[in-house]
Parts: sequence; C-alpha cells; structure tokens
Amino acid sequence: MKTMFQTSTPGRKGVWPKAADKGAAHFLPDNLLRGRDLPLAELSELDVVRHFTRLSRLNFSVDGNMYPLGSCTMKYNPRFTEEVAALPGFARLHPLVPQIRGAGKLTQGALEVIYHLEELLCELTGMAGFTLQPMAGAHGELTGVMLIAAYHRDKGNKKTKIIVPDSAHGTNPASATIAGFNVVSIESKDGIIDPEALEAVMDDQVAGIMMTCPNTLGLFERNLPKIVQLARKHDALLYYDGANFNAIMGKLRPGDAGFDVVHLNLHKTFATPHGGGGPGSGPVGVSERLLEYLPISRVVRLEDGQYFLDYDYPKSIGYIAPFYGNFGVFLKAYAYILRLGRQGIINATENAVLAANYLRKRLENHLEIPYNRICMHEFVSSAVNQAKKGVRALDIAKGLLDKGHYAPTIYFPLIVHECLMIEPTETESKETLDRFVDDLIDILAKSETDPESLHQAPVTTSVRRLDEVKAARAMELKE
Amino acid sequence: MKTMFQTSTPGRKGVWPKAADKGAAHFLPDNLLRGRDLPLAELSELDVVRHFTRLSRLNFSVDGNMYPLGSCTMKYNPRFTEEVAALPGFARLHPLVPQIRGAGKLTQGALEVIYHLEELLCELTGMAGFTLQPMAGAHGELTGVMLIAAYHRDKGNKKTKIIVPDSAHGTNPASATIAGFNVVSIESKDGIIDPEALEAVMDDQVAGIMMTCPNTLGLFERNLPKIVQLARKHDALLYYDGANFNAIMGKLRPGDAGFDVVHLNLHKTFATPHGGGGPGSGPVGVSERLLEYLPISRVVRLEDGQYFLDYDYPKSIGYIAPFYGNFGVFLKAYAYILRLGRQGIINATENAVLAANYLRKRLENHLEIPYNRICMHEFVSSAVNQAKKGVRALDIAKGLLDKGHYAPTIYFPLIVHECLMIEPTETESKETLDRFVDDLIDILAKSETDPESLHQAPVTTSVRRLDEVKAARAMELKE
Amino acid sequence: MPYIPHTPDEQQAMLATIGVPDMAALFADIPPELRPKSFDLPQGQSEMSVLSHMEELAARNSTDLTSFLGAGFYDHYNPAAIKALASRGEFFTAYTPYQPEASQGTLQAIFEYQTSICRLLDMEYSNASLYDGGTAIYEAIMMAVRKTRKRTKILVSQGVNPIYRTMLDSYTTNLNLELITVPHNQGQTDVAALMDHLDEDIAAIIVQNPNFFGSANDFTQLFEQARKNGVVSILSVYPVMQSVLKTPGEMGADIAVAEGQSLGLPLSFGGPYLGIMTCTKPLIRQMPGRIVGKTTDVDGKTGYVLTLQAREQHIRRHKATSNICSNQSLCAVCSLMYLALLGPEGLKRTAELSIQQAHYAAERLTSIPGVSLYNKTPFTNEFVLSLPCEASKVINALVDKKFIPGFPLGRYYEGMDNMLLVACTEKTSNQDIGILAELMGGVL
Amino acid sequence: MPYIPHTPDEQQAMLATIGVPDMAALFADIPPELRPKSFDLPQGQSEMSVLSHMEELAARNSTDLTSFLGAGFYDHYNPAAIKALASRGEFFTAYTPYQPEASQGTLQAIFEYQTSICRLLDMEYSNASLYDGGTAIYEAIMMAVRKTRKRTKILVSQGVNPIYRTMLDSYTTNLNLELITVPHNQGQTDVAALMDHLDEDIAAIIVQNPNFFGSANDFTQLFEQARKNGVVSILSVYPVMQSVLKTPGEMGADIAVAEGQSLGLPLSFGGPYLGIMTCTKPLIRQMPGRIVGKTTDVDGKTGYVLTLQAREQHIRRHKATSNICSNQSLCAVCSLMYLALLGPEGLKRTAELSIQQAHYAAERLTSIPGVSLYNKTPFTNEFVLSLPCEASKVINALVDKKFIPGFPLGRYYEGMDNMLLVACTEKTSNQDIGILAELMGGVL
Repeated sequence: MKTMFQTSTPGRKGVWPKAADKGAAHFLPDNLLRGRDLPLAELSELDVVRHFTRLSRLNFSVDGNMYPLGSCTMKYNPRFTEEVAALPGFARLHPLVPQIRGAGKLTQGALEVIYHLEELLCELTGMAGFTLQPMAGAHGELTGVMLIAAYHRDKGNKKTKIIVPDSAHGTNPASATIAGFNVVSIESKDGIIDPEALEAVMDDQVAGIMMTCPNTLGLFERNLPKIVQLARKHDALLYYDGANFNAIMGKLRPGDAGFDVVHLNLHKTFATPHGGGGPGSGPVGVSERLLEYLPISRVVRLEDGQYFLDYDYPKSIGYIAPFYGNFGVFLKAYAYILRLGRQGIINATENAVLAANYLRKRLENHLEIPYNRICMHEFVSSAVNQAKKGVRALDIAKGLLDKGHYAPTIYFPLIVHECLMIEPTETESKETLDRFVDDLIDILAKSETDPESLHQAPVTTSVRRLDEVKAARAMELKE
Repeated sequence: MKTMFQTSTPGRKGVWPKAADKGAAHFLPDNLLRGRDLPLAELSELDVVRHFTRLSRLNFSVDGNMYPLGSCTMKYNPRFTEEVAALPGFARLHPLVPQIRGAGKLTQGALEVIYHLEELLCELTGMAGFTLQPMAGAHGELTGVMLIAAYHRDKGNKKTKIIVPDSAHGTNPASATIAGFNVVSIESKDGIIDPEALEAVMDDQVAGIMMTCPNTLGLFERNLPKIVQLARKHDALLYYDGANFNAIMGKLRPGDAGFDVVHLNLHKTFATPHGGGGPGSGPVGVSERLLEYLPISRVVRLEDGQYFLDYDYPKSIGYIAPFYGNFGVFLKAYAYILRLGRQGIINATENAVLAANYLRKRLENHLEIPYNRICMHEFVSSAVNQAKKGVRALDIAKGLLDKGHYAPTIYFPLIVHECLMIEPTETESKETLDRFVDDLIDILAKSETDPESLHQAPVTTSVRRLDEVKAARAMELKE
Repeated sequence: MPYIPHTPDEQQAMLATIGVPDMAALFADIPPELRPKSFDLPQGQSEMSVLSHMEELAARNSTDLTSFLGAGFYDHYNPAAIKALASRGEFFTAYTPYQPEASQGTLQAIFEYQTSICRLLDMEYSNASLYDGGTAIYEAIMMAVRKTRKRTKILVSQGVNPIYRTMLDSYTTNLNLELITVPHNQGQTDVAALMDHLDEDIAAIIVQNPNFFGSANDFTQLFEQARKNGVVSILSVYPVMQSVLKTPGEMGADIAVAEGQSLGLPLSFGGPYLGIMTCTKPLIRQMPGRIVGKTTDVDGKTGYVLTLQAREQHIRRHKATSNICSNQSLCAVCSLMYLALLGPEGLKRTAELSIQQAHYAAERLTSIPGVSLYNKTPFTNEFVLSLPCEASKVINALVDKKFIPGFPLGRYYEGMDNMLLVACTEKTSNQDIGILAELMGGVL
Repeated sequence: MPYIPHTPDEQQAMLATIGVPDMAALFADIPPELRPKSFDLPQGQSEMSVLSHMEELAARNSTDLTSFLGAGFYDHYNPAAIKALASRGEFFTAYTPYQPEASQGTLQAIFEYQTSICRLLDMEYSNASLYDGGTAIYEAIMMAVRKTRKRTKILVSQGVNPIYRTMLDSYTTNLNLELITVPHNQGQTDVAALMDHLDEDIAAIIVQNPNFFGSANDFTQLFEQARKNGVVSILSVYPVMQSVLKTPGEMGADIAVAEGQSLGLPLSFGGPYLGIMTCTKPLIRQMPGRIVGKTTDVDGKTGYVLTLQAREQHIRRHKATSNICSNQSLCAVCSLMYLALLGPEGLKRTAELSIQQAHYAAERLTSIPGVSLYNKTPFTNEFVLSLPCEASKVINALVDKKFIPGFPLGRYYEGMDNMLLVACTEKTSNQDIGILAELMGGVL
C-alpha cells in the first residue's frame, strides 16, 4: 500500500485552523525560526480517513481474529470501557490541576479512581500498597527493582545481584540490569524452579529473586514455599512478575504467598486494549516493608472523605512518571474490575485455565508438549518433530495466519526448542477453540504431506514472508 | 459468512442486565404473557463484535472506495459531525420535553438548532419557510405534494394531475400517486423538458409540476423561465426535487427561480452519511403562499429570544413525523453548513461540477455520452457500443468493483439505454478521479479483447454475481 | 476549501482538460436572470470552532433530568458496543446496497434484522424497516386498503399512540379513506366497541399493545372476529416488551408494526428512529419498502440481495406500493446489534426490570394522598396516575428540581387534564422513584 | 459470567476432554496453605451500572474550567477524525506486530510516524516511540552514556521541565551518574554557564526549547561546543512549535526528544502520552525501543517489520540497550493521524495562533498594575508573569470562578513564589483572555 507521503499533493489541505493575524516572524527573530522545509504529508480529510481505514484492514486483531499469543493475554476488550475513558470529565483533565493548592476539589472523581483502583489491586494481590505510575509492564519491573534497591540501600545492605530463572520473562534480566544489578540466571528443572539450584547461588549479595508465576511454561511454581524461605534467609526480596496473573486470580495472592513486589499488566489481565503495542500500564504493589519507598505522588483519603495528592514520603524513590501513570488506561481496568466483581474475576481465571488445558489436551497427540500436565492459562508446545521434516515453528505460525488465526508466541521461552506458546484466554468460545485446533491439526498434517506449502505461507495476507535481514541491513527507517 | 443464528449457542450471554426480583409472571396474568419461544441469537459480546467487524469488511463505502453513484452525492462525511450528534446534550434528549408546559427552557439548544437550520436552508434555497419533519427524500416529496394539495383544496381548486417529466427521479411519480394525484408524464427533448410538450398537457386540472434540476441526465433545465410561466398561467405549483442540489448551490435558488416547493436531501448535499440506505432527512421549503400549510409543530423565536414550539396553524397539513424530524441527522447537516460557510458551499458546488465535467471529458472517446455538453454535478454515459459486443452496463459495473471502485448508477434514468450515471462529488481527489477513469478505460478495452472476463466479474468481492431471480422466487426473507 | 482536495493547480489542469477557461463557464446554462437574489450565509468556521459552538448548544439542553417520560419512546440502556460497531465507516458511509456483491455487510445484517424481528414479533415476514412507528402504521393501513380493495374505512382504537393517530389524520387527508376512532374505556382498549364496529366496509383495525396508557391486552378474539369479516388486523407493539408479552403471532395479527427506538437507539430528540413492519404470508406482496432475500452466487455461495423490487418505486414509478425508497438501514443494524448483545434472556431481563420498577413506582406514588392508579387492567412499564389537580401543575413544580414526573395526558386526551402518564425502564432506580414520591407528595 | 462465552454444558465437555472432574482440579498445583487469605472484592455490576458510576465520577471533575495551564502539556484541538479512526478495533485491539504479515497496518503506520517525526524534528532517525517525554530524556542520557563510555556526568539545564528533572533524579539514583543542574538566568537558559561546564567528563548536555518558562532559544553554538568536547547534545522540544521554531537538526543536536501529547492526544489527567525519540545516524545502534524498517516480501512487494531487534530485551535479555519492550503504539498512530490531518500548513497555523494568543494575553495581563513580564527573551505560546503577590493566592481566588490562570512556578522553583506560568493555545479565545485580565485585575 502506498504511504501517505507517496499520495501527498503539495498544497492540499485537511483540517484547516484559521490563520493568525500575525505570523511567527512577527513575534520571533529570524535566528529562532525554522529555516528548513517541513515536508509532512499534505492530504485531504478523506485521504486520511481512507488511508487509515485501509491500513487498519491489514491488521489482525482481537476484534477480527483469535489471538492465541502466549503470555500476552489477548482477551476481549469490552467496548464500554472505551466510552468511560473518553468521558470529557476524564479525557479533558489537565494533570496539573490537583497540584495547584485549592484546586484538588476540581478533580475529586479522578483522584477517587486512582485511590480505589489501588485498593482493589491490593485486595486482588494481597499487597499492602500500590503505585499506578509505571506506564508498562517492563516499566513496572524497573520500578519494582528500584524499590528493591531503595529498601536495601535504606537498610544499609550491600547487595549487587538479582536472580532470574531461565523460565522468567525476557524483560526481567534487562530491568534488573538497567537498575544497576548483576543478573544471575538459574536453570529450571521439570519446567519449574529447582530449589537446589537456587540455594546454590543464594548468598548475601542477592538483593532479590524475580519470578514469573505461573512461569513462561505455563506451570505453577510448586516449590514456592521453599523459595520464599530461601529468600527470607538472605534478606532477598521476592519479585512477582504479574504478566501471567490472569492464571491465578482468586487462587493465589502474591502477597499472601510471601512476595514483596508485584507488577501487574492492566493491558493483559484487566482487559485494556494493547493498541498494537501500547499504551500499557504496569502498576506495582508492595508488601508492608516496602510501602515507604513507593513513588510519589500518592493519593490519600482525608478524614473528610476528600482525596489529596501527598508528596511527603522522604524515602520514596521519587517520580517514575510525569504524573499518576497512564490514567486513560486504568480507567478502563477499573471499570472492568467493577463490572466483573469478585465472582467474575474468579470465573475469568478458571475459564482461562480451562481453555488452555482443553487446547493442550486436544493437541497432545499432534504436537510435542514438553511438560504435558495440567497447565495454567497457557502452555508450551514444540514443533521438534515437524522440524525434522523441515517444517519449523515459524512455518506453522505462518500457516495459521492463512487460516485466519493470529499465531502463538514462537521461539519463546528460549528453553524449549521450536516452541509454540499458546494462550487462548477465557473469552474465546469453544467453537473458536475447536476451529483453531482443527486448523492447527490440518497444518500439522500438511507438514507431512506438503511441507513446501507451509514454507510458502502466508499467502492470504497483504504481504507474504518478509525479509527481516534485509530490513536490518538496509536500515530504511523512514521515507 | 455464517449468520449470527448459525453461530448462536443456547445459554450464551452477551450484555447481561441484572435480574428483576420478580418476573413478568408476577405482574401479568398468563393469558397476556408470551407463550412461544424467543429464538434470538445467543452470543457473547466478543461474538457480536467479531460478527459485525467482519460483516463491515464485506461492504464498500465512501471511507474505503470511490463511490461514483449518480444522483446519490456520495461525498465525504466529516467525522466531527458524528461527534456533534453524539453529544449527550442532544442524543439523550426526550422529544416530549418541550411539549410539556414550562419545560421548553430545558431544550433551548435543540430548538435553536432547528430554528437556525431552517433559516439557513431558506437562505440557501430562497424559500420563505422550511419544515425539517420529513425523514427522507421521498418523504419530503410526499410532504411537498401534500402541501400542494392543501393549497389547492384551501383555494377551492379542483386539481387532479401532477406532471412529471421522464427525466425526473423515480420517486416523483410514486409520491404524487400516493398523495392521491394522477401522474402525467412528458417526454424530454435534447435531455431537457420541452416547453411545447409541457404546454400540450397543461390544463386547469394540473396541480403541480415536479422537476429535478439539474435533471437526472445532469443537465440544467434551460427552459425554466418558460416552464414557470406556464405553471403560473394554470395556477399549478412548481416542485423542485433537491436530490441534485449539490450542483447548484450559490448559482441558483429555486425560490428566486419561481419554485413553490423544494425538498433537500441532507444526506446528499449536506454530507450526512447514508448509513447503508438510511436514515436520511428530507426537509421541505415553501414559498410565501404555502407557508401556512407547513406541518406542525413549528419552532418560533419569541421576542425575548426564547424558542418555542408553536402548534397554532389551523391550515397546517398536520404531523408528518412523530416529532421534529430526524434530529440526529440535521445536527450533522447544520454543523457541516456552519463549517463550510458561504464560500465553502459555493466551492463545493463548483468543484462537484468541475469533477463531473473532468470525468465526462476524459471518458468521451471511450464511452458514448448521449448529451455530451457541459454537465452539472453528474452525467450519463451509455454502454450501447459495448452492448453490441455483449458487454452490458451491468458487466462494466461489476468490473469496476473488481478494481476497488463502487459502480455508477446503472440503467437509470430509464430514458438512456445501457445507462451509466456518474457523479464523482467534490471530495474525490484528482488522482482518484484519474485512477477511476484509467480503470474504466481498461475495462472498456477488455470489452473488446476479453468480454468473458467481464461477464465473470466480480471475482474479488466476498461473493460473485448473485442470482436475483432465485431470491425473488425462493422468498427466503429470514432464517 | 473544507473537504475539497483540489489545489488551484489541479483545478486549472481540470478546467484545461474540459476546455473551459474558468469555473463560471461551467454554469453558463443558468440564465443570468435566475442568479441568486441573495446568498447571505455566515462565513465558514474551523472544525474546532463549530464543535465548540455545538457543545454550547448541547449544554443548553438539560441532560441531568430524572425523567419518567415514555409515551412510546423509552430510555432503555444502549450497550456501548452498538455505537462502537455502528460507527465503523463501512457501515455508516455506505449507500443502499445496489451492488450486492460490494454490500454483503449491510445486506446480511438486514437479513439478520428481518429474521430477528420476525422472531421477536412472532410474524412471518419483516421488511428492512420504515422511517418510524407512525409511518409504519400508515403504511400498514395502505397495505390493508390495497388488500381489501374497495373498503375505505379504518377502525382505530383510541388506545393507539395519539401522536401516530395525528400523523394518520395528515396522511389520509387527500385519500378516500375514513378513520373511525373508537374511544378507550377508562384507559382500556375497548375491544367490545371495536368488535361492534366490524363490518364489510372496514379495511383494517388498529390496536396497540400495551396501549398508550400502559395496559396490556390480549386481542386474540378481536383479531379472529376481524378475520371473519375480512378485515386486516394491525397491531402496534413495544418491541422490548415483546420478550414477555403475548405475541402478535399468537394473537393472530395480520400486520404487526412498532417503533424500534427502544431497541438500542438514542432518544435523540425525536429521531432518527426505526419503523418496524411485519406481516403474514398473504400480505407480503403488499409490503412497502425494501426487503432483503437470500440467494446464491454463480459459484453456489450464499449471498443476499434486495428482492421483490417489483413493488418498489424505482421500478414501478407511479404503480409502486409506496413511494418509500430508503429504509432506516443504520438504525435497523443498530437494533440488530442491540438484540444480538442482549439475547433473548437479556431482553427479557430488561423488560422485567422495567415492569418491576414501574410497579414499584405505582405503589409508591399511589400512596400519596389523593393520587390513584387510573389503569384498571394489568400494565407493564407505564401507567396512568389520577391526580387531585392538573398534571401540568405538578410537572411545573418539579421541572425546576430537574424531575419530569411523566407526560400530561391532557395534551392529547380531552378531559384528562389530571392524568399523568408515568414510564419506568431498567434505568429507573428505586432512589429516583423515592425522590419523585417525596417531591410529588410535597406539591400535592 | 461477563465476557466468558462458555455455557455450563460446554465447560463440562471441556473438563471431560481434559479428564478432570471440576475446575478445582485445574488448580491442584497450588499448595493449600497459599490460598488467598481474603478476596474481598465488590460484587459485579452490569455495564449500565458501572458506566453510570463512572459518569458520576467524571462529573466530579470540573471540565468547564478556562485554563491557562501548560507547563509541557497543552490543550490543542484534536480533530474528531483521530478518535474515529484510532477506535477502529483493528488498531486498538491488535498486539505488538510480532507477525509482520498480519500486522502491516500498525507497521506501516509506525513507519510513517517515524518518517513524520524525523521530518518535523529534522533529525535522521526516530524510533517507534517511548512512554513519555520524561522517560525519553532518561533514555537519551543512557544512550549518551553508552556512546561516551566512561563519562559519568550529565549537564542539565534548569530550563528543562522540572517534572522531567525530578524523574531523572529517580532513575539515576542507583546508577553511577552525576546530574549537574545549571541554573536558569532570570528565566533564560544559561548557555554561557552550560558552555563553561563542558569538559571531558560530561557525557551529555540537556536543554529544552522553548524552555520551561516559554522562552525560545538557538543552541547552535552550545551544541557545536559540546561536539568539540565529545559531549552528546540532547534537545527536548515542543512538537507543535517545531513547525515554526529552528529545528534540532538545524542546531546540530545529536538527540532530540519530546513529549508528543500536544500532537493529537487528550490531556487525560497525565497519560497515556507519547515519548518522541530521534537521533543522528551515529547514535542509531544505541537507540532504545522498537524501530520499524522497510523491506520486501518473497515476491518483492514492499512491507514493514520490526528491525534492529538485536538491541532489544527479548533477544538480548540483560545485555539489551533498555528494558523497554513496548512502545506507545496507538498514541504514536494518533499523533501520525494528527500530523496527517493538519499537514505542514495546518500545524504551522496551530503554532502561530497559539503564539499570537499568548502575546495578546501577555499584553493584556501586564497592563494590570504590578504585573510584569518575567521573560527577557522572545517566547512562543507560554510566558511567565511576575506578580505583586504569591501566584497561588491569585489562583485560589480565581479557581472558584472556574479560571485557572496558570501554573505557580514556586511549586518547582525556589524563590519564585510570585511567578505564574501562563500558556495559550489556538483554543484560547480573546474573550477568555479578557475575562482573565479582569478577574486578575480584580484580585490584585
């Protein structure tokens, strides 16, 4: 499809504000003014509408396709929450209003949303306090590690290491490193953390252990009590990566289990849309002993019921975001949680796990399942057998696109060869699950009878297989 | 694509209101209650979202395609007017509020919109008064004919006939008949009304003459002054079908030219969307002598600047709509007119006519143009030459679909054989117009070299040529 | 030039292709003496400025009212997904599906709409919709007149929405038809009187369920009697309530019509709304408006087309069954989305909650001294209160407190100035009802 | 069960396939002692009821304010087409384009975004966006630190938004970096002082244009001096103003960053916003976040993919350039739509109108006795007033009249309690300014 620059016509107008009586040159000297051209696209409003309407049709999305992308929790995004976030009373609100003395009364509704959502997340996770500032999951991780650092610094601990199991999310080691720690990796055993391997690397240098639970293999970390014990022994804090929290709501609360820090992905578990890669929201919850380090500002409720921005936390790690986080996103999560309520949330978890196990079971005779036991909300399978015939996980993924399904996450986690990581979520119907399985089985059969057709896939998408090496080499990053 | 009934699953829930404590059986006796099943589709919200997302993709639309449908004025529908119509201050307003004594003050904004839009339409058309009640163009026609009838009845005239030229819209004779008149048709000459033919049928039985100007051939009725004269002579009223008003704004006002009744199509000229066939809005304007017959209620402005619903017009034809017309539609037209303003409206007309003539000229060596002179906002062409080789207008239309354009209006007006009636509107860019012409020329070339390929068209749409005879015979009108 | 893409250069190029020097040359056919005498429109404004003006106008309408207005037009909850889906450009910027291969989205949706409406109203056929409930009644009468040929009288119950009866008066003025209005009997549709009027001059009988006063009825016997007399039975219904009320099909109606606004459309100060029109098999050839039918393409694949077009104006011109050449397509699709989202049980819950709230309201309000229930027979979500003073007096007193307690029947019914028509929906809270009771108690 | 499609029958069938008796069996791995100690969440509510609750909360925020707040976050007009297009499900319910063949819509849009941003900021490369303007500054510093290797000092002008400087403090606490803040000079970015600090320990220098006080600058010489010292120059800008102001490219910045909120995103009480990040060619390998590149498919057709992923966390794990694994994709697409709708001239008009209104406001407000303009150099659409009393006193007096006259600089700058930062946009009317002048005059 042509880019907007290719269809641009010099002099064409779209939205057209009225002209100022006096131009910039009247108010600013020449040396401060732009000297170079501004070659943005020049389009009519209809051009723009058609361009983006057509572009949109080149996308798969939850609204159009099953999206079994493991670890991404691509559940249905309820439409009414979009309406909530667009309410002028929220969308038009300048974030500095409540920072002006005397003007906090003008934003009581917004502050209540923050306060109450934090309360709800505390109850969901068993944590003592939450901050909504982090603007994505990885940002939450970084915040969490910074909290761990602040704790140890304050206690005078000299800690340099963070332990990350090989079944954790890829961002965990990156976040720990960015925050100034050295990362120690440990190998899993039978798909879960091996307490002996952990014990072997534990020492007083260890600031924290970052776990994903259920982990990226979709397995619950059954040795959790032992791990907690080990962590406590060395005053290491336990970090819970909430990317997979959809598996476990109402079944386990990280706080009860002994975790000190948890981040959640509102755009996964709480149904806020992913937007093609963002915006997300990655709130962080902490146990009692980390409360005083949470980022500022914090919303507090005064005795008269008024909400108030409090900056008076001297041990706080400070500002993580310019304001209160991705407010527009947590409006949606808040509305979603109120809609579901206690039972609805438990049902979401149960049905997510039900769907994953159903898929696992229906596929077990067709695809290698490395850890073929009851899984949580997702499971990993492997195309090792197909790979022997030359059909790799990638080919299977592309074959699924031709059948109108998005592909599972592939080649992740790294510890499973030819990995296909499948997460159906609770919102896909049984007939969609069945159609996915049937189509996948059909593709697997083709890997025997007609492997070439899978190497050719996809053929029904707007482009066929793209040359990623060429892209990296050519570095054409703009027109 | 499967219907929603085919994917329905008994017991599945979508939007789910809370249950009443007491069911209908508590309040109503058995004999008043529904005995039969209610087999509506049972779907989840995601099912519904996917169903309609997918259905929508089966449609061509202005947002996706050039839509050169003659006589339909498929111009760009500005997005901001959708936002206007959705403002809660308008969308949530119960229409009975201003009919309650003392509550008119609660709807002053809405009443002002009606009052001011009527004023603007009067200035646009040169008419003395307007009603916004008619809910579509054909409904406006019926209203207009009813006004003509009321006028003659009130004057004691015994009139039974309405004259409709063969180049008028198909709805004109239907509307006249429905309103109780006999329709007299006259033949055009050189594409426009022949004053002699008109004079030959004029007598004192003639209640009115319904004209479309420019007519459905896209030609301006050059003999208009003569026609007006003839009508006046017999006390026949002159009706202006405004379906083609986009051709003429700022260039001619029906009121100045001597018309007594005019209907406009807000969904054509004033850019309100067509919605796949409705809702429309067909306001009717009248000259001074018809003012007192306009439908009630009418919005009047009191001396204190307040707006008020006035029902006190004893000669009024009464209620045409339950309330004030398709208010949601005229909000959009009103905002559009304010956005364009005087010059913007003149520009719209000029560029609509420019585009039509540009297409006509670029096509004249490829397609028969029966009236090949300066046209207004549309023109008719004919595939008579192609038909000799077996490629009919229908085949050309289907060929255009395969090129990603909607088709022109075909086989209308009836007076041109193998007619293709083309209206590009002012909002299609030159490169889109050029692409349309190039594709059409390509198709015309194919009609020589490979006519069969056009008989096979369309092949890129979700279904291929559909059997309309079978549909009419089978009468499967529901599932 | 808002929304016009052409640059001056492009305009010149196009004029050159046409072979004219300027824009004026394109309008040379218009006689100079016909040029506009005035064209005094305001100057154009930016989108920002128009939107801000419209927001100011919108703000001059009160939306913080607690309203008990119904009278045929109801404030049910519209799920957010409707607007989100209906605002897809592919739906709202398409035209009538003249090229069915390029319009299967709209066509299949209308086919599903027809199916859903047939199932909800328990009737054999539905068209693709008409303008509104009032024009649907008028078109139903015309169907009956065509069907019964020489009959010219129409029996109309006074329990039919008076707004629609007023519309009928307008529409039939020029036609050789006589409307006979049969008065209600203390808020009840007078079935006995209607029966008495049935004879061989009557083309059609029209009744409404629940009637304008909210009372539910069973018209089975009436319709049976009508059939015996060769009279076409027309029933106007309230679609949401059809999930719990005896159906037109069960009662034996020949034509069932309705205002479809309650099915997912905003009140929007009176429109656009949705005229629902259904009939039995023998009447299908008389059906006005568009109809979508199922068929197959050349490959045998299922598809949908506009069908039975021989009835329509663009083919038949003055011989058409009606002059209607559009439907309320997008409104029909919205109502289909509404029905799909709610499903049979959701719709029933909506109806039952509305009924329950109305009965609670009736109980609370009739406990005010001097206030009594006017309805003598069971009602659904709307009822009439008999007040000890003029209803408009009470309304006036409450309007300033942002409460509209209902609709004063005196507006349309002579001698009923003390009567107040009160409607509830599932959106009406017990708290709202409690405050209303207090406020009304305070002024009475 | 909201949003869950499975009926009890289907659940049973699925459990049977799995071979477990009930849901509980699926959670047997969780040790009983770890079960939740409490799970005291409210009961679920209907969509209608939640929406109505949220509307009540929204109504408790004042939107009828006339506000002169800016401070880096501006209330420009957002054309309606943005929301209409961005709310297409295909955009907002898609994920990161891991399967490029099924995600060309998002990928091409991001490629166009990168192109537009490069052109607007006049820089060589843009990434696919970061969280916000503040994290963009932090990431820019980290790029400089990686690039300059052993250097550990960062020069930060006090003219940089204090909110972002506060964020920098947080982010660098655990890192071996020293932030050196160079004070402003009466509201002017102190270029001379910054120059004085340049030496071989400095990794990066950060300045802002217009600075926090609204003053526009030319940093060409500063950046030249920085380059001579091997220091990476980072410039934070205001995207709308870049249509008229000297560009980062013209000044010779190595990295240009910005908060993109002004490009078509609602203020939304602080987020989601858009971190714009651009750099020159030598720095591209240090660029954090996603980047989209152009390539071809097996048939030679143009397509787009995520590229240079070797920098990213999911490949490099702890060796990644950043831990960022998402962008603000939808926000970036919205800003692209904004730029596409406005075009170069529309954007320039927006900037010029905003500048003009600010100068009118400055003129009106400084005519109040005791009020003077603090800016000593040219400003764009924001300026600082020196008041004869504490700024917050004036604000307090005006808030009740629904006017917020600006932001009190004392909140972030010691000793500036009498200073008020006032912003205008094209939405600020002369009338609003007039009323503000009157109100301020009244309380001073």
